[in-house]
Parts: sequence; structure tokens; C-alpha cells
Amino acid sequence: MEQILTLAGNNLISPIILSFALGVAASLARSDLSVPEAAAKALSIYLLFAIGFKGGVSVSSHGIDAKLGLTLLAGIILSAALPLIAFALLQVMTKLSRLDAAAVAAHYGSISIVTFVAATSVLESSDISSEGYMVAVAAAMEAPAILSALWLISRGGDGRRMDGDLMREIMLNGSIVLLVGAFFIGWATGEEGLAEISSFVVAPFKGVLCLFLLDMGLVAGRGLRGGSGVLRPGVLAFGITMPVIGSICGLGAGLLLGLSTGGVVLMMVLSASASYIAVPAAMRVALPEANPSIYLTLSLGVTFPFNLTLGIPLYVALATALTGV
Amino acid sequence: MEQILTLAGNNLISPIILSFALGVAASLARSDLSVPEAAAKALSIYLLFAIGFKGGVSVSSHGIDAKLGLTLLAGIILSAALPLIAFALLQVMTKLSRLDAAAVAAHYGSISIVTFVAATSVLESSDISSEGYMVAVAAAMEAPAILSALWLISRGGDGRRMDGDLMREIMLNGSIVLLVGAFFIGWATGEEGLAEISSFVVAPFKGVLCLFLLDMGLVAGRGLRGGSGVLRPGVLAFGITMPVIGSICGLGAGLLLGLSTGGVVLMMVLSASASYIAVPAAMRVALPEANPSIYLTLSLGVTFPFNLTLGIPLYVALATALTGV
Amino acid sequence: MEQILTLAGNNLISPIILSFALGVAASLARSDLSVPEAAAKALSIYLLFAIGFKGGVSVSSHGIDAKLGLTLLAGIILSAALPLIAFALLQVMTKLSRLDAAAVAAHYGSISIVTFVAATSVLESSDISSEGYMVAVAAAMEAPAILSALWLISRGGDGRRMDGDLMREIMLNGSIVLLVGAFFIGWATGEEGLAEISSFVVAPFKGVLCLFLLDMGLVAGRGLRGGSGVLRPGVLAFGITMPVIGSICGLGAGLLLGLSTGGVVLMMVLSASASYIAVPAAMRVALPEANPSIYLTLSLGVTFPFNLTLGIPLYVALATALTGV
Amino acid sequence: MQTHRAKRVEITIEAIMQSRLTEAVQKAGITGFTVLPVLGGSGRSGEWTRAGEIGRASGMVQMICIIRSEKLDDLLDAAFSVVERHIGVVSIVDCEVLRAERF
Amino acid sequence: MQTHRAKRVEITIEAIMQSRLTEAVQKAGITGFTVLPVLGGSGRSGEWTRAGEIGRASGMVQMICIIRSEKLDDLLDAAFSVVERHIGVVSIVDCEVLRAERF
Amino acid sequence: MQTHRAKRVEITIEAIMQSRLTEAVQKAGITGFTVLPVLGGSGRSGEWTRAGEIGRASGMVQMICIIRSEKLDDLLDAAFSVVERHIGVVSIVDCEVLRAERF
Ligand SMILES: Nc1ncnc2c1ncn2[C@@H]1O[C@H](COP(=O)(O)O)[C@@H](O)[C@H]1O
Ligand SMILES: Nc1ncnc2c1ncn2[C@@H]1O[C@H](COP(=O)(O)O)[C@@H](O)[C@H]1O
Ligand SMILES: Nc1ncnc2c1ncn2[C@@H]1O[C@H](COP(=O)(O)O)[C@@H](O)[C@H]1O
Ligand code: NA
Ligand code: NA
Ligand code: NA
Repeated sequence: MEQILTLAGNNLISPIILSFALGVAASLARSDLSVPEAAAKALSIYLLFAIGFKGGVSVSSHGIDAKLGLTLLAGIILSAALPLIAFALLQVMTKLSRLDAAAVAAHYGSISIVTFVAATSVLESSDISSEGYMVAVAAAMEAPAILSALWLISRGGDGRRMDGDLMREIMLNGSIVLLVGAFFIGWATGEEGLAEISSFVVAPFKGVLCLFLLDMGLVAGRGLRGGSGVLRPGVLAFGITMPVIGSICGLGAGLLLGLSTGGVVLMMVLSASASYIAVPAAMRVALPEANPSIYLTLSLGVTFPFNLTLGIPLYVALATALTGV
Repeated sequence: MEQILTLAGNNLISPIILSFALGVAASLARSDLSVPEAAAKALSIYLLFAIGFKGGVSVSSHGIDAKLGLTLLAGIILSAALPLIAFALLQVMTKLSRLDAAAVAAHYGSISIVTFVAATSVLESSDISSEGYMVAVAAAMEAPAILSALWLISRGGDGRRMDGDLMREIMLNGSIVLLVGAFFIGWATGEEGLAEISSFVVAPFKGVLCLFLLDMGLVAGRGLRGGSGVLRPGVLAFGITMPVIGSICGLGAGLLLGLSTGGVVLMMVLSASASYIAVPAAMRVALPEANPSIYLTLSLGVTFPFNLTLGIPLYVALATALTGV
Repeated sequence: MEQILTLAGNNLISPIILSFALGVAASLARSDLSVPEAAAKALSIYLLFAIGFKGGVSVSSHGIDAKLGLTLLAGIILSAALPLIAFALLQVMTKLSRLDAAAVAAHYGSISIVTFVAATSVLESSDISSEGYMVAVAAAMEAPAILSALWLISRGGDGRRMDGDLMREIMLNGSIVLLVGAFFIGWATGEEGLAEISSFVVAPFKGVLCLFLLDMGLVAGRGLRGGSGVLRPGVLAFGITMPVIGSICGLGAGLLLGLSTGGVVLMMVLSASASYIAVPAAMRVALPEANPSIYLTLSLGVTFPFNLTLGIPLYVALATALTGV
Repeated sequence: MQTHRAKRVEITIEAIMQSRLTEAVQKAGITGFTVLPVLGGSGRSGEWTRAGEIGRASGMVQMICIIRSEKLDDLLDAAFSVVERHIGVVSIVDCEVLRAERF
Repeated sequence: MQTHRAKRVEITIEAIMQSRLTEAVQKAGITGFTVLPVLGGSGRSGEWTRAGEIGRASGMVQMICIIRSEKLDDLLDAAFSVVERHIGVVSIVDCEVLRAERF
Repeated sequence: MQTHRAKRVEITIEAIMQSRLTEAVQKAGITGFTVLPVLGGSGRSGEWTRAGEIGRASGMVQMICIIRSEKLDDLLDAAFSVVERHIGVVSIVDCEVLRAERF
């Protein structure tokens, strides 16, 4: 317990978390501080490229693990199954309509790549290594949750179905393509490739992450200001309960698969985190009647900060204890 | 004298100054070279974050100085008083209307953070250290000048007053919030935090400053081209006299406070520099009838380049001579 | 031969080339991956500034070569002459109208600065040094080709002529001004200036180039998708034949001038590459009736990838063999 | 100067729906349009701004389509089929154009 | 397709005044509008462009507001109270809209 | 509120021609206009988007010019002289403006 608190404490006063907090505070105080959309997108392109590339390099140097296939499969199953749990939980804990509940559920099956990135950066600081292919698992977990949520809705008698266009859009979503593409580039070019561009993808990484989290804080704060009306106690409680439940599922999967401590942490983080890019976009197309301020505020304003501040240290502590390292 | 010339010479052929000159030249030659607005804003966010953060780290490692409070107070007084001097000077030297004179005066009480940044980078090259909290002083000096200028106008019988909204906008101006926020982040995370992100906030700093000054040169050149009509000799002379007067006030304050050589230089630079972000925006809201091309051209086209090229070496020489280092 | 293949192989699996390939693939697969315009422009500003600056520093440390003047002259002559060859070739190989042929020809006389940058980065990896002033030669070769192409058209009886405005626009084109300006800044500040900003202009260079090529791949792929209709076999064949012919002209010039191996390679690359920024813009003004999808698709979709993947290793091999190093 | 009567249709729609609108409009035989970026706005679903956003879930674009009057109904049908279940605004204005042969 | 008469009001105003205009307009009971970015322009106070600017002192935005005719006067009064002492342009066009219930 | 009749002219033109259009329009005695960025579009020369572009060869801007009716012909002549050989669209709408003295 003490260890968790220390880790959480250290985590809380890292520049990364404080940058996020600064963004939230500035936004709630109605400061006009803002990051231009193009700059925010450029930062996210950098982060996706760097994290994918480094994952690929790590796979190229440690060789492919027999567990890769199984871990990918576990990720896909988790992504597809977690929305069902989330949906059930939402129907118990909140008064959201089936439509809104399904839309929210989809977010919790899918993943937040920034939470993943923040976790890798905590792992690095704590010298805990992890499987490079967890990046690929992250990519694999983006989409299945969307299908589950749409299935939940169609079961409810609503004839709405996934069309081919949407399917393609989801699978070829810019962030998935960049993450997976950079992963393969890193894999193909290996340590040699890394040496060429490490002063770009490694050295400034954490600093860039600070600015990106500043922006996420600004956007989250704006969302909280505008969307606080939808944050009934039940909904709010869900936003904190669900990541914990997700992380436990991820923990189980990680232990079963026999992943490294870092790998287990990342599996927990992926399961615990909620999408705020791919899934919201898909929901606007497939379920336009669902209220975006509910799922955006929950995902970016509640679950993301929870994972960033308390969740990650908790997951690290649990995984460390249970993998016995 | 020779020392000043050498320093000025060295200063003039630094990549930073030459980048600014390139921007001005390209703009005057009507080249279509331009930096996208979003990129320019991203550069300024980087610079504010880095300079604030480094200031905070420096305070965290050198401990808080008993002089911090007094220096902040001195900054606020200077910011509030300099517009009165500037206003009097403008009425003597130029034929500007009371309104235009007050608007210009506000700019000279407030500060230019890029001039501050450029000065810290000259100090670093010359191995002159300074108080980390000068960043906080910079932030504190942004706003009081605006109040002074509005008071000058209201004294003239014009019933215009500061409204609460404007007050909040000025105090929670994005650049102040970011500077102060990053300062606290640096303070809280200290050397450890710096170690994590120094390859982002320290290593590439000067290079980023070059590109930013290239952009400032482009904007200043455009302003000079469009606003050269307003630059009557008296106005022009003011743009060079006022920073010298300001710097002397800053020098006095710095010596009285017993700041380090670098601290005195920065106090001079803050007093000598003129705002071109926070104050112009406030003037457009509070004094929309004042002519923006006068204050923008003066601040960015005359005083900024003067400080950048001749002012800073002069202030360094004076401070070095008088603090006897 | 084997050496070429090895070099080509190494070249092909570099992060730079693979990033371009990723962009093309994402675009052809209709992924929504995209780099914001402002970010792409910022990347190009960085690359132009860095490459110009480093060229200038190199000239400042190796001194001016007696060959500088002659090399510049050779560059200008090549730029002016290559469109005539290209035009003749187009009339033999394709059925393009005179207007379209002239517009395409202009592109092949001018140069692609990214191809140049990619080549310098291959040279660096292979430890082959080159004359720093080749950057100035690159700048000098941008414009003459445009004049040649307009002369070709006016010879055809069409009274269209270059106006002064267009002339100024071409010569003071943002990318030329930045490249030449940064070259002079590098020259003036020398190794000392480089030391100040090398962690900005040197260290992250290749990584930035990767992201830039990702974007160029996205744009090229989009062009191929939209413009594939215009890529008749003859036109396509021209897009691969012409760079080879150009490179041979560059090779002859480089050998005659007695340039270093690296210098010969860069001369070949400049001659072989086709413009996709300065010339297309000039063509839209001067020859608006020419079909942009022909010249843009050829230049960016065919010749650029050819040079990037096969051309550069080929030119390096030829130059190495013939300069006997 | 000779001008010709036409309709200017302005469709403000979610960015994520842009490709679907484009396709529908093109299927209706209309090939000319211009898309403007939108910075922010307000409506029944609240206020929003694009500042700092990286996703495409929020954010709108504005498509402007200038057409001959006789094509108006086709365009509106196409647009409506896309915006029907979505937020968004369609407005039509009478206008005059130069170079009518282009429309 | 069934359309309904409405007014399209376009207000070009300094970026720095946007929040004040928004507030005034909302106080006048109007909740729907769209804000477009502006690249540059020219007027009695000269020519300007946003390229490379970091401040918000220069630079304008364009607010487009589609409303029922009966609300026009309220909107214009609200807008006028904000632009009165400021630079900026207000223009009104008659338009037709789909889905009138939204306005 | 008192409004005055005017014309709203919207010219969609290649970004590279913007300075030439501006000059021509100013020579025709018109000093007020606003330029909007354009994200993308489609026309007889195909579909395009500005995403990721660094050149100015592709890409358009939209100039909006509000003028008194009597200046319309001068403006159209000026605009036409520039767009004549180029792609681009010119449309004119009747509008009402506040503060007529500004136009
Ligand atoms: N009356 C209106 N005039 C202009 N734009 C509007 C109007 N109503 C809605 N919009 C735009 O459409 C978006 C969605 O509107 P709504 O569906 O009402 O939430 C808003 O955010 C605005 O950008
Ligand atoms: N007649 C006009 N048509 C369109 N936009 C205008 C017009 N006049 C002014 N503007 C816009 O309003 C800004 C300020 O105009 P002004 O107050 O005349 O300097 C200009 O920079 C333009 O963006
Ligand atoms: N009917 C139209 N309505 C609106 N914009 C158009 C129209 N036709 C063309 N455009 C715009 O003008 C550009 C060039 O058109 P075009 O000359 O037909 O290729 C297009 O890419 C659009 O941005
Ligand atoms: Na999850
Ligand atoms: Na000052
Ligand atoms: Na060439």
C-alpha cells in the first residue's frame, strides 16, 4: 500500500501529470490558453509514430514471442467483451438510455493510446520492461468494441447495422494506421533505424507528451465545463468503477498469458482506458442520436484523469505484486 | 565601450538575430515566405512552457530568495509606473491623440516575453546567472500597465472603464497562465523533472527560438511595410528612447533590490521591452478607437528589434559594470 | 552492381523511405490519416532552415571553393537546358499537348529539395562528404527552368510572357528565400552558431524528415489515386527515363567541375529531381490551362519515389565508381 | 457584365460526415462544391470549438455548392439523406453567377 | 423538398470580440450559430493576414447565424451593441432552410 | 434596425491568384473584403483537399466582398480579368448591411 502511495505520489508530481492538471485548471478558469488544432494533431502524430516505432524496434531486438498471437487474441476478446460488462454496469448504475449506454460501453472496450503512452513512460522511469508488441495489441483493441456496441443496439430491435464504409473507416482510422505502420517500420529497421532517429523519437518524447497532455487537459476541462450537467453521480461513479473492473480483466489475461510485469501493466492499462478518438468518431456516424457530451466527458474528463493519476500507479503496484518481481 | 561593441557584435551575428533579420528582409522584399499561424502559436507555446519550467526548476534548486516578494512588487510598480512616463514622453515627443498615446504607453509598461527569452539566452552564452523567479516577475509585469493606461484615459474625462470580463481576460491571458503554470510545474518537479524533459525544453531551445524569431521578423516586416505611414520621426524616436529610459528604471530597481548581475539585466530588459501580445489584445477590447497600427508597429517593428540587437548588449554591459562582476 | 543493390537495399529499409511508403499505402487504402497543412508547412520550414544552415556552416569551415561560381553557373545552365531535353522527349514519348509538355518540362529542369535532403542524409550515413555550397546550387536551379518552359511556349506562337510580378514571385519564393537565408546565417555564424543550435538542426533532422516524407507519401498517394487516369504508359515511362537522363547530365557537369564524390552525387540528384512546389505554383499563374494533375502526379507520384528508392543509390554508385574513391 | 441566376446552397455538417455527403452529392450528379473549415459554433447540442481537438468526432465543415435552380431538388434530396439523422444546417440563397457554363 | 423562409446573418468581427458577441447573441435568445476562421482581409484600417500571428489582437472571425425573420431585430440589436465601437461588418441575406423546427 | 441594400460577392479562386485578385479589386476602387480559407473542394478539375499540402499550387481561398450595388460592375470586371483564364467561381447575392457608411 505504501508503495502504491509513493508511486502515486511520484506519479502525481511528474511534469506530465502536472501539465494535464495545468490544462484542466486553465480551462476551468476560462483562460484563453489553447493549442491550435493543427499543433495538437501534429503532436499526436509524433506520439503515435514514436510509440509505434519503438515498439517495433523492441520486437525486432527481442525476437517474436510465442505469446504474440495469443496476446493479440486476448486483446481482441477483451475489447469485444468489456463493452458487454460496461453496458450491464451502466444499466445498473445509471439511468442512461440503451443508446447512450451502448455508446459509452463502446468507449470502454476500446483503448486510449495516450494513457498507454503515459504508462510506458512510467514503466521506463521505474525500469520495468515490457513486450514491444503491446503496441500492436493496443491497435488491435481499438475496433472490436465498436462492433460489440453496435451488436448491443441491434439486439435491442433497432435495425441499425454497420455498413462497409464505416467498417473500413474504423479499421483504417488514421491513428491505427500510423501506429501499426510505425510499428512495422521500427520492426523492419530495428536498432539501426532507431540509432538514426532516436534523437527524434526517444530524447524529446516526454517533453512532447507534456505539451500534448496540456492540450488534453484544456480539452477535458472544456468538456467538464460544458458537459458537467450530464455527470450525474451514477455516471461519474461508472467512470471510475469501470476502469478498475477493466484493469482486473486485463490483469487476469496478462497473468494467464504469462506476460512480463510491464506487459501485464500495459494489458491492464489498455483494458482500463477508454477511447476518445476512434470510438467517438464511429459513434457519430453509427449512433448519431447518442449524446456525445456523455461519452466524451466520461472518457476524457473522468476516466482519463483517473487512470493518469491513480490508476497507473495502482496497476503497476498490483502487477508487480502478482508477477512477483 | 569596447566591451559593449564586442558583445553587440557577437550578438548581432548570432543565429537568433540573423533569423529575425531574415524574416524582416523577406517580408520587406515581399517574399511569400510565411509561417502558418498554428505553427507560430505552437512555437510560442513551446517557448513559454520551456522558459517558465526552467525558471521554476531554478527556484526549486536555489531555494526561494528573500527578495522574491520585493522583486515581484518592484515589477508590478514598474509596470504600472512606466506607462505614466511613456505617456508624458509621447505628449512631448509626438502629436498622437491622448487615446493613441495611452494605448502606446500601456505597451511599454508591460513586457515582451520573447525579448526576455532572447536575453536569457544571451546571459547563458555569457555564463551570467540570474534568479529563476525573474520569470514570475515577467508574468507579474504583463497586466498592471493596462490598468494604468485605462486610468490615464478615464482621467481625461472619458467614462470608459475596465469591466470584469476584461480584467479576467487580462489576468488569465493564455501566455500568463502558461508561463506561470510551467513555472510551478518546474518548481514542483525540480531537477528530477528537468532531467526527464531536458532534451525537450533545454537542448533544442535556441533553435526553436530562431524559427520563432524568423516568424516575428516576418510579422514585424509586414507591419513596417503597412504601418510605415504612422512612423513619424517623433514616434520613431520614442520607440528607441523609451526602452532606454525603461531600462534605466529597471536598472535602478535591480540595484536597489540587490539582484545578481543577470537578474539586473533581466529587470532592465523587462522594463525596456514592450508588449505585443497581451496589451494589443486588451487595447482592441478597451480602446478600440486607438489605432492598432501605431502601437503594433512601434512595439514589434521598432522597439523589439532595437532591444534584440543593441539594447540587450547595452543592458548587459551596464549591469556588469555597475554590479561590479 | 552488387554494391548498388546493397545500397538500394539498405536505402529501401531506412525509416525515411518506409515512412514515405507508409504514407502512400495509407492514402491508397483511403485511410483518413493526414498531416495538417500547417504542420506540413512547419516541417518543411524546419527542413529548409536546417539544410540551408548546415550548408552555410560547411562553407564557412571549409572556405570558399574556387569552383563555387562555376558550379552555380553549371546549375543554372542545367536547369535551363534540361526542360528542352524533357520537352523533346515528351513530344516523342507521349501525346501531351505542347502546353502540358512545356509545363511538365519546367518541373524537370527545376529541383526537388526533399530529394536533395534525402540524398544528403544517405551521403552522411555512407560517410561521403560533399561541398556545402551545393545548397546554394539547389536554390539557383529552382527558377531558370521556368523561364525555359515559358520560352518554349512563346516560341510556339502563343504570346504569353513572363510578367514582372511572376518573376519576383519565383525568385522570392518562400522556399528559396529560406534556403538561401539560412545558408547565409550558417555561413556568418559558422561552427560557433552550429554549436548553439545543433541539437535543433542536426540531432532530430532525420526523424523530422521521416514525418515529412510520411506526409509527402500521403499527398503523393492521393495524387496517384486521383491522377492515375493521366498516367498513360508513355507519360509514366517519361517519369522514370527523364531523371536518369538528368542525372547523367548532372554527372557530366559534376565530373567536369571536379566536384567531390558527394558533390557529384548531389549534382546528379538535383538534375534528376523534379520540382513540386515552386514550379507548380508558377505554372498555375503562367500556364493555367496546363493540366496540373499531369505534372503533379508525374513529379510527386512517379519521379520522386523513383529517385528516393532506386535513383539515389544508383547515383551514389555511379559517382563513386567514376570519381574513383 | 452578364450574370446568370443560380442557387447557393450552404450545408454545415459534421466533419466525420463530409465524405458521405460528398459521395451523395456526387451521386446526385453535382460535381462542383467548396468546403470551408469551421472554427466552432453553437446549437441545440451546446457550444463547441475546434481548438486543440485531435479527434474528428466533434467539429464541422461547411460545404458550399452553387448550382442551377433545376438541380436544387436533387441536391437537397441528396443532402437530406445524409443529414437526416445528424446535426447540421442547410440553407439556400438565390444568387447570380458569372460563367454559367461552369455549373 | 419543403423549405422555409429564414434570414442568414453574417457578422465579420475581431477575434478578440467573439466571446462578447456570442454572449450578447445568446442573451438575445439565439442559440444557433457557426463560426468560420478568417485568413485575412482589407478595410478602412488597412490590409492584414493571419499568417504567422500569435496574438489575438489582429485577426477576425465570421459568425454565421441562421434565424427566423422575427428574431432578426433582436439579433441585429445584440450584434450592434457589440460591434458598435468596433470594426466589423454585418450583412443579412434572405434564405430558405430545411428542417425549420431547428431555428 | 436600419439596414441598407448592398451586394455580397463571393469569389472562390486559387490561393496563388489571391494577390493578383486583391490588386485588381483595389485598382477598381474597392478596399473592403474578407478572405476565408478553403479546406477542399471539387469541380471539373477533380477533387482536392489542403490536408498536408505545402505548395500553393493547389488550394483555393474565398474572398467575400460586400459593396454598394453601383460598384458591382467595376468589381465583376476586375474579378473577371483575373479569373478569366483560371479556375474559380464568382457568385453574387443581394444583401442588407448595417452601417452603410462603411461601404
Ligand atoms: N441557426 C444556426 N445558424 C448557423 N449555424 C447553426 C445554427 N444551428 C446550428 N448551427 C451549427 O450546427 C451545429 C450543430 O447544431 P445543433 O444540431 O443545433 O447542435 C452547431 O454547433 C452550429 O455550428
Ligand atoms: N466591404 C467589405 N466586405 C467584406 N469584408 C469587409 C468589408 N469591409 C471590411 N471588411 C472586413 O472587416 C475588416 C475591418 O474592416 P475596417 O473596419 O474597414 O478596417 C477588414 O479587414 C475585412 O476583413
Ligand atoms: N458549383 C460550384 N460550387 C462551389 N464551388 C465550386 C463549384 N465549382 C467549382 N467550385 C470550386 O472551384 C474549384 C475549381 O473548380 P473547377 O474549375 O470546376 O475545377 C473547385 O475545386 C471548387 O473548390
Ligand atoms: Na479499455
Ligand atoms: Na516594459
Ligand atoms: Na531537375
